[in-house]
Amino acid sequence: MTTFFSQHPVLAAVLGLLLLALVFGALLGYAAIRYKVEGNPIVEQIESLLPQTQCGQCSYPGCRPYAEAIANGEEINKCPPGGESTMIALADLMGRDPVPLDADPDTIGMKKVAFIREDECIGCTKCIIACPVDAIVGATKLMHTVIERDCTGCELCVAPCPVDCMDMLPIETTAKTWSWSIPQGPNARFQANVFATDGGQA
Amino acid sequence: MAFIRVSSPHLHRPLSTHQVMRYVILATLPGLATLTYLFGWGSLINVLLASAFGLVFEAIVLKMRKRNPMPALKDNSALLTCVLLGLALPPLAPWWMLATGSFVAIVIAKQLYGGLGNNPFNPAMVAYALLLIAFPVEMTQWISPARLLEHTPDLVSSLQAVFGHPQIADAFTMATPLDGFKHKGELMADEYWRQNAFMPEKVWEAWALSSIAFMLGGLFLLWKKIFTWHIPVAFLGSLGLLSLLAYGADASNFASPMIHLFSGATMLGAFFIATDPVTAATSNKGKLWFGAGIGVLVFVIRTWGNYPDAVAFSVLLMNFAAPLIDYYSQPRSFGHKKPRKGIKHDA
Amino acid sequence: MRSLWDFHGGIHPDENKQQSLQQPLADAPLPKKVVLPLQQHIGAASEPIVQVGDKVKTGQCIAKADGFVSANIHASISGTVVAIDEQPIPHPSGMSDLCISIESDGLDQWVDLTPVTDWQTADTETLIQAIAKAGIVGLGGAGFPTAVKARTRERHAIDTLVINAAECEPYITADDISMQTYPEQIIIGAQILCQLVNPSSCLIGVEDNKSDAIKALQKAAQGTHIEVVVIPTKYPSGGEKQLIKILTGREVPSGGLPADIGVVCQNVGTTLAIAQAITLGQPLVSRVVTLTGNAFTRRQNLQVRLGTPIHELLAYAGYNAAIASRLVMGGPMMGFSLLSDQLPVVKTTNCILAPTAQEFPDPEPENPCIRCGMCEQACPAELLPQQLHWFAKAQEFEKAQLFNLFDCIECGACAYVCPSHIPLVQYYRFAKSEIRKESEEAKKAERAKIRFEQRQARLEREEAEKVAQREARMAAAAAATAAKKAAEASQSTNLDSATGTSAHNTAAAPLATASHAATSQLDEAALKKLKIQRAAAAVALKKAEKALTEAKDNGVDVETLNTLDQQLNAAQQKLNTIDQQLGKEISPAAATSSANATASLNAGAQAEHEKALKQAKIAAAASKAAVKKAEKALIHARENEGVEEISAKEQALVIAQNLAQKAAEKLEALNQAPVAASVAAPSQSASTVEANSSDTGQAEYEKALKQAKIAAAASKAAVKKAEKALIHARENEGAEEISAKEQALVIAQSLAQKAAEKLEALNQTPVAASVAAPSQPASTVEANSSAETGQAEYEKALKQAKIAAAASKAAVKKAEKALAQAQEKGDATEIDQCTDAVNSAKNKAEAAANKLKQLTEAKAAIVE
Amino acid sequence: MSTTTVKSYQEISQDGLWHNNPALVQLLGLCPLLAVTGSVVNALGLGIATILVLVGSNLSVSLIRNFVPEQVRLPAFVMIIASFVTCAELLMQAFTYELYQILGIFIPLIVTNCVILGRADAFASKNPILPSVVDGFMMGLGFTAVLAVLGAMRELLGQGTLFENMQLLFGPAAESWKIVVFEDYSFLFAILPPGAFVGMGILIALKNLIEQKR
Repeated sequence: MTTFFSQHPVLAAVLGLLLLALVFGALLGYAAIRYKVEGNPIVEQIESLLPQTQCGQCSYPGCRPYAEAIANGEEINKCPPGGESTMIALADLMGRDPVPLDADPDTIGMKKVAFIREDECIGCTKCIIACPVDAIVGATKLMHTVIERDCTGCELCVAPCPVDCMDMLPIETTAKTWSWSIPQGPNARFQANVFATDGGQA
Repeated sequence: MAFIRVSSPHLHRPLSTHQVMRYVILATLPGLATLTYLFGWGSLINVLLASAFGLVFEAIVLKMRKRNPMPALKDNSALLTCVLLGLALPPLAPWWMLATGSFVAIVIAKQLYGGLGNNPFNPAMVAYALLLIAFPVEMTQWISPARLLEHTPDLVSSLQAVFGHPQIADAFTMATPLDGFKHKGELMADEYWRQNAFMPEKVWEAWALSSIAFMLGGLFLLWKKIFTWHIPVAFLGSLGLLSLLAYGADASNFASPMIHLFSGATMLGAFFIATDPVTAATSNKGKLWFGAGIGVLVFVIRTWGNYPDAVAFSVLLMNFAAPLIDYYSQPRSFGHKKPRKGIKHDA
Repeated sequence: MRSLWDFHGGIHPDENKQQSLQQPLADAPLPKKVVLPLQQHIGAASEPIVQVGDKVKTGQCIAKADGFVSANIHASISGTVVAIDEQPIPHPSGMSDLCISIESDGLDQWVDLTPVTDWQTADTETLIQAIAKAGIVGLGGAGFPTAVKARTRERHAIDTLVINAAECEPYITADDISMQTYPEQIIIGAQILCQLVNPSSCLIGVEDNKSDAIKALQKAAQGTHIEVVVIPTKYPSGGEKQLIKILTGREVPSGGLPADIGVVCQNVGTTLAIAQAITLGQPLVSRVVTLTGNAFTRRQNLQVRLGTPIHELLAYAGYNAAIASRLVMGGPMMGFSLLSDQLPVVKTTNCILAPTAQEFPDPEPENPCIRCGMCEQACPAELLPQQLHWFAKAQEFEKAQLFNLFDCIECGACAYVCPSHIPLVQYYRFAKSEIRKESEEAKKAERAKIRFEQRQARLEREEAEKVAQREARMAAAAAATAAKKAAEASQSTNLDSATGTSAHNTAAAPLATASHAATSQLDEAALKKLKIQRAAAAVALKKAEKALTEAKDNGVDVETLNTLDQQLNAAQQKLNTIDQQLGKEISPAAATSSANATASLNAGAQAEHEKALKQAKIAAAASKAAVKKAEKALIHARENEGVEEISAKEQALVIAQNLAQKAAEKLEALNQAPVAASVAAPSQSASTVEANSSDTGQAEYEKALKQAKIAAAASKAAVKKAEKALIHARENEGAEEISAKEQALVIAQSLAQKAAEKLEALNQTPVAASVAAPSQPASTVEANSSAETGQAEYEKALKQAKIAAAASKAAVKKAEKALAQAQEKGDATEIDQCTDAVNSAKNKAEAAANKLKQLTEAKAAIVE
Repeated sequence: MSTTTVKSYQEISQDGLWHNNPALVQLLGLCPLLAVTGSVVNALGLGIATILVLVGSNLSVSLIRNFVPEQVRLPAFVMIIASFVTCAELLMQAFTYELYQILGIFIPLIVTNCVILGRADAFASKNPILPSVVDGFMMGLGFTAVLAVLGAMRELLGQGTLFENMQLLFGPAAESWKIVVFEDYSFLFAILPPGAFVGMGILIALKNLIEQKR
C-alpha cells in the first residue's frame, strides 16, 4: 500500500484530497442541518429599533413591513420619526454605512402629537379610521378626541380630516420634562470647524 | 449680575490641569539639576531644546486640526512630555534626535490620537522607544559623570556637540551601568565589578544620586496629592522583590536590587512616567496591577532582553494593558454586593 | 462612644458657615404677596381647593394632596387669593408651573390650630394624619412627603431612626441655627417619630463643626433614649446613604430604600416641623432659610414664610447686585442657579446664596479629561466618574447604566476636584434624563406596536366577517329564488298542497338552519348571520304573499289559495321564531360585550377623556331637548289627526332639528322624531364599543354607559309614543285612515331624512313598524361589533327593514284590494276567504306590534 | 458590493489601480505587504509573484465558475490558488534564487493572501474569463504598486538608498540602478516592521487626502 502510493505520488495526492473532501463535506452537511437558522430573527431586531409610530413615511404600511424590507436590502434612512439615532443603530445592526436621512431635516426627530380642534370637529370618524394605533376616540356625529398618551405623532389622521381640524402640535417642554443638556465639551468654540471626529465606526 | 444657568457644584477646588502639569514639571527640577551637576550641560540642553521643538509642533498640529492652540499650549502638557523626553534621552543627544523625538511624541503619539487625554500611550516613551529602535547606538551611549573626566564639556562644546559635531560627544561618552552589566560578556557579576575600568564606583554613585533626586521630586508630588502612591510603590516593589529574589538565588549572574532600583530610568519612570494618568490604569486596585506589571516587565527585559534598560518598553506594554486592567479592576460601587467585571452585554 | 464608620471618598471644601451664624434666627418681614407652587414636593401636584377671590387665613389649607404621594399646601399669610396660574418656579429650568398667589391683608390672622396635645398616648394613625394635614415634606432638599415616609413601618421592619443633622454643605446653617434655637422641639419631634417608627435606637448625626448645636441638643436629649452622634466633617456626610453608612455601617442597597436595611432617615428640619405640627398644630407655612454669600451685607438665618418672593428677602438682607456673580438656591455643591429673583421660597429652599465673583468665579472652560482619577478618589458612591463622563459624552447610555450611573447622588464631589473643570454632574444629569426618556419612548413604542397589531387583527376579523356575510346573503338569495319558483309553479299549474309545502320547505330551510345556528352559537357573527337569514326570510315571505295575492287576483281555485295561505302562515311563524331567537340572542350578546369591555378596561387615562365626557353631557342635553320638542309635536299630531296637522308637525320637527343643532355644537345628536330617537340608540352604544375596543379607561366606559342609558331612555320614550300611535291606529281601523296615515308618514319620512342626516328614520305604518322593530336591536349589535363599520351596517339594515315594511304594507293593500274585489263580485266564499286573509294579515301585524311592545318593555326593564 | 453589473475594462482597471485598490482600500494582504517592503526589490519580487498568481487563479476560477457548487467554491478556489503559488515558488526558485531566499516564507504565504481569494470569490467567480484576467492583472498591479511605493519609502528613509540589489530580480545589468540619496545614513525604525505600519498609514492617509481634494 505505502509502496504503491510512494510510487504513484499523484494518485496518492488525488486520493488524499478526495478523502479529505469527503470528511469535510460530511461535516459541512451535518452542520447545515444541525445549526439551521429558523426564520429571520434579524427582522425582530430591526423592528425593535424602529420607533413603532406606524406612520408609513417609509412607504411601508407599518414598522414591521419596513423592518422586513430592511432585512431584504431596503435603505435604512427612511424612518424620519426615528431620527438620526435610529438610522445609526440600524447601520450598526446591519453592518452598513450610515446614510443621511431621507426627509426634511427640520422635522426629523421632532416629537409631535395630534390635536383635534374640538369646536370644528364634525364627527366624521375619518381620522379614527386612519389612526394606526386607535389613539382617537369618538363616534359618528360625536366629537373626537386624541388620547395623547397613545398618539405616536404619525400625522396619518391629518390628511383625511374634511374640515382640517387636526393639528400636529410639538410636544412642549415643561418644568417636569425639562432636562439638562449635554455640556458643550472642550474645544466648544472650534466644534463647528471640526472635520474629523474620534467617534463613529471602528 | 447675570442670571446664569450653571450646573452644580458651584464651588471648585483651586487646582487645574495646567497646575497639575506645572507641579510635575517643578518636581523634575531636582533631578534635572542633579543631572546637570553630575553630567554637565547635556541634560539641560536636551530639556530646553526638546521643549522648544515640542511646543512648536504642538502649535502647528493644533492649527492643522483647526483647534485653538493657546489653551492647549497653556495646559503645560506638551511641555511636560518634552521635559520628560529630554530627561530620558542621553545628554548631548544630537538636535535632530531631539526634534524627531519631540515630533513623534507630540504629533504622532499625542495629537494624532486626539490630543491631551486621548493618547493611549505615554508620548514621551513612544518617542523614546522609537529613537531607541532607530538609533540604538546613540541611545545607549551615556556621557561620563563629570568627576571622572579631566575636563567636563563646557557649555560651548556641549552646544557644539548637540549641533553638528557628534564626534565631540563621542569623546565623553561611555556605557551606562545597566548597559555595562548587560555586555559584561562571560564575566560573572563579581568579576565585572572588580574590573573598575568598565564601571568605576563613581559612575554608579552619579546614577544613584540622580535617581534619588528624581525620587525626591516624586515624593513631593505624592505629598501634593498629584498622584497616589499605588503605581510607584507597586512598580518599585515588584522590581525590587524580583531582583532581590534573583540576586539572592544567584548573585553572580543577576544584578543587585540596588542596581535595578537606583540606576537607569527606574526612578524617573516610577514617579514621572508610569504615573502619567492619561495612559495608566485608573482605579487604585488597577494602579497596583499596572505598577507591578511594569516592575516585572522591567526586570524581565533588563535581565533577558536585548536592550539594557526597559522602562520605556515596560510602560508602553502596560499602557496597552491599562484598558484591560481598568476593565477588570472596577471598584465595588456603594450599595452593591460585588464589583462588576467588565461590561457584559445581553446576547 | 459609638463606633463610627467611614464612607469612600468625600471632600473638604471651605465651610464658610460662620458668616451666617453671627446673627440669631430672626423672622423675615411678612411678605406683601406670596406665590405658592402646587408642586413643592416629590409626587403628584396638589389640587387647589380655593378660588380666585377667596379670603384665606394663615395656615388655611389651600391645596389638597392629590394621591398617595403628595402633600397639602397652606396659605402662609392671610389675605386674598389673587391668582391661580402659571408662575415662574424655583427650578433649574427656569420654567413656570401652576401656583396660587395670595395678596396679604397685612393682618396675618391664623386659622384655629388643633394640636395633638396627648401625642405621647395618641395612636399612630392620628399622628400620621396630623403630619399629613400639616403638609410636611422632607425639608432637607428632596421634599418627599413625610407622612408617606412615616408609614414605612407598615411594610418594613425598622430598628434605627436616623435624624440627619449633618448639614454637610458649605455655607448653609439653617439646620445648625434651628438646633441651637429649638433643641427641645427637635427632641420632641424625634420622639414623635420614634413613636411612629418604633425603632430600637434613635441617632441624631451632627457634624463636629456645629459645637453649639451639639451642646444644645445633648442637653435637650438628656433623659431620653435619643443619642446625639458627632461625626467628622466631610462632604457629603449629610447624604442620606452616606450618613446611614457612617452611623450604622450599613449600606443602602443600590436602587433600594433605607427602610430595606431597617433604617428610616429624617432631616432635622423636618423633625422640627413635625414637632410644631403635632404640639402646636401649626402647618408648614414657614421654614428657616440661610441667606449668605458675600454679596449680602446682612448674612443671617431667617424664618421665612413659604412663597415669599426672593427679591424681598434679597432687599432685606442687603443684597448688592453689582458684586454678585450668581444667585443660588440651596448650597454651593448641590444647589441650582436661579434665572430670576422673582421666584418664591418653597418648602425645600434651605439657603439662598449670593456669592461674589471671588467666591464663585465663573465656571472655567472645560478641558479634556486627563483620566487623573481624582474624581474616583472623591466619589462617595464609589463609582467611576470619569468612565461615566466618557459614556455620557459619547451618549453610550447603556454602558453608563452598566457602570451604575443611577447610583450617582449628584453630590458634585467629582466635579469639585476635577482639574479639567469638567461639569461632570451636568453630564450625569444629561445621561440620566436621556436614559429615562429612552425608556419612556421604548415603552411608548411597545404600546404603539401592540395597539397597531391589535388593530390589524381586528380589521382582519371584520373583513372575514364581511366575507361570511356576503356568502350568507348569496345563500339567502338562492333560497329566495327557489321560493319564487315554487310560487310561480303553484300559480301557473295549480300544484297540489304537497308540492306547495315542499316548495315552502325549500324556502324555509335556510331559516331553520339559521335559527339552529342562533341557539347553538352566541357570538356576534352568528347573530349577524341570523339577522341576514331573517331578512332573507322576510323577502321569502314577501314573495309568498305576493304569490298568494296574485293567485287570488287571478282567480285560482280555493284549494290552492288555502295552501298558499298556509304556506304564508308557516313562513310568518318561522319569521317570528327567528325574531324571538334574535331577541334572546341580543341580550346575552350585549351582556357579553359589556363584560368584555369591563375586562379590557384600564384604570388609567381618566383625565384624557374628561373632554369626551363633557361632550357626551352636551349631547345628552341636546337629545333631551330634541326629544321634548318632538314629543310635543307628536302630541299635537295625535290630537289633530289629519293632513293639515302634519304640516304643523313638520314645523315642529324643523324647529327641533334646529334647536338640537344649535344646542349640541358638533353633535347633531338625537334630533329625531320620537320614533327616530330609538334609532339613535345604536350610535350611542357604538361609542361604547369604541371605548371598549381600545384599552381606554374606566371613566370613559362609565361615560359611554351614561350616554347609552340616556339614549335608551330616549328610545323608551319614543317607543311609548309609537305604541300609543299604534293603539290609536288600531282603534280607528279603516282603509281611508290607513291611506291617510300612509301619506302622513311618507311626508314625515322625508322630513326625518332631512333632519337626521344619515338616519333615514323608520317611517312606519303600524304594520311596518312591527317588521322594522327587530331590525333595530340587530343594528345595535351590528354597531357593537365594530365602531367604524356600524354606521354603514346600520344603514344596510335600515334599508332591508324598509323593504320589508314596504312589502308587508303592499301585502295588506293587496289583501284589502282582493277583499274589495271579492265584495264587488259578491262571491260569499271568496269574501269569506279574503276576509280571513285580511284578518290573518292584520293578526300578524298585531302579533308584530306585540313583539315590538315586548321588546321595548324588555329594553325598559334593562334600563330600569 | 455587487459585481453583477458588467463593468468595462477601463472601470476594472481603475478599480484595481485606485478606487478599489486591494492594499489601500480593501486593506487586504497586509501581512506580506508589511513584512517584505523593506526595499524596492523585495516589494517588486513579491508583487510580481502575486500578479502571476492572481492572473492565473482568476483565469482558472472564471473557467470553472459554472461547474463548482456554491457550497464548496472556497475549498476549490484555495486549491487552485495553492497550485499557482507552488508554480510561482518553483519559478522563483529557478530564476531568482537569492530573492526567493530573502522573501522566504512570504512566497508560500501568498496562498493565504486575501487579495487573491477575495478577487476569486468577488469577481472571477461571477464574471467571464477575459474580464477576470484583466481584473486579476489590475488588482495585482495595484497591489504591486503599493508594495513598490512603500518599499521605496522605507528603503529611502531607512537606509538612504533606492533600488538597491535590483540585480536579484533583473539580472546583473540592474546592479547599477542603485541610487544613494543620503550617504552614511540609517534610520532603523523605517526598516523594521513598525516603520511599515506607519508608512502604510501615511499612504492610506495620502490616498484619502487625494480623494477628498477631488
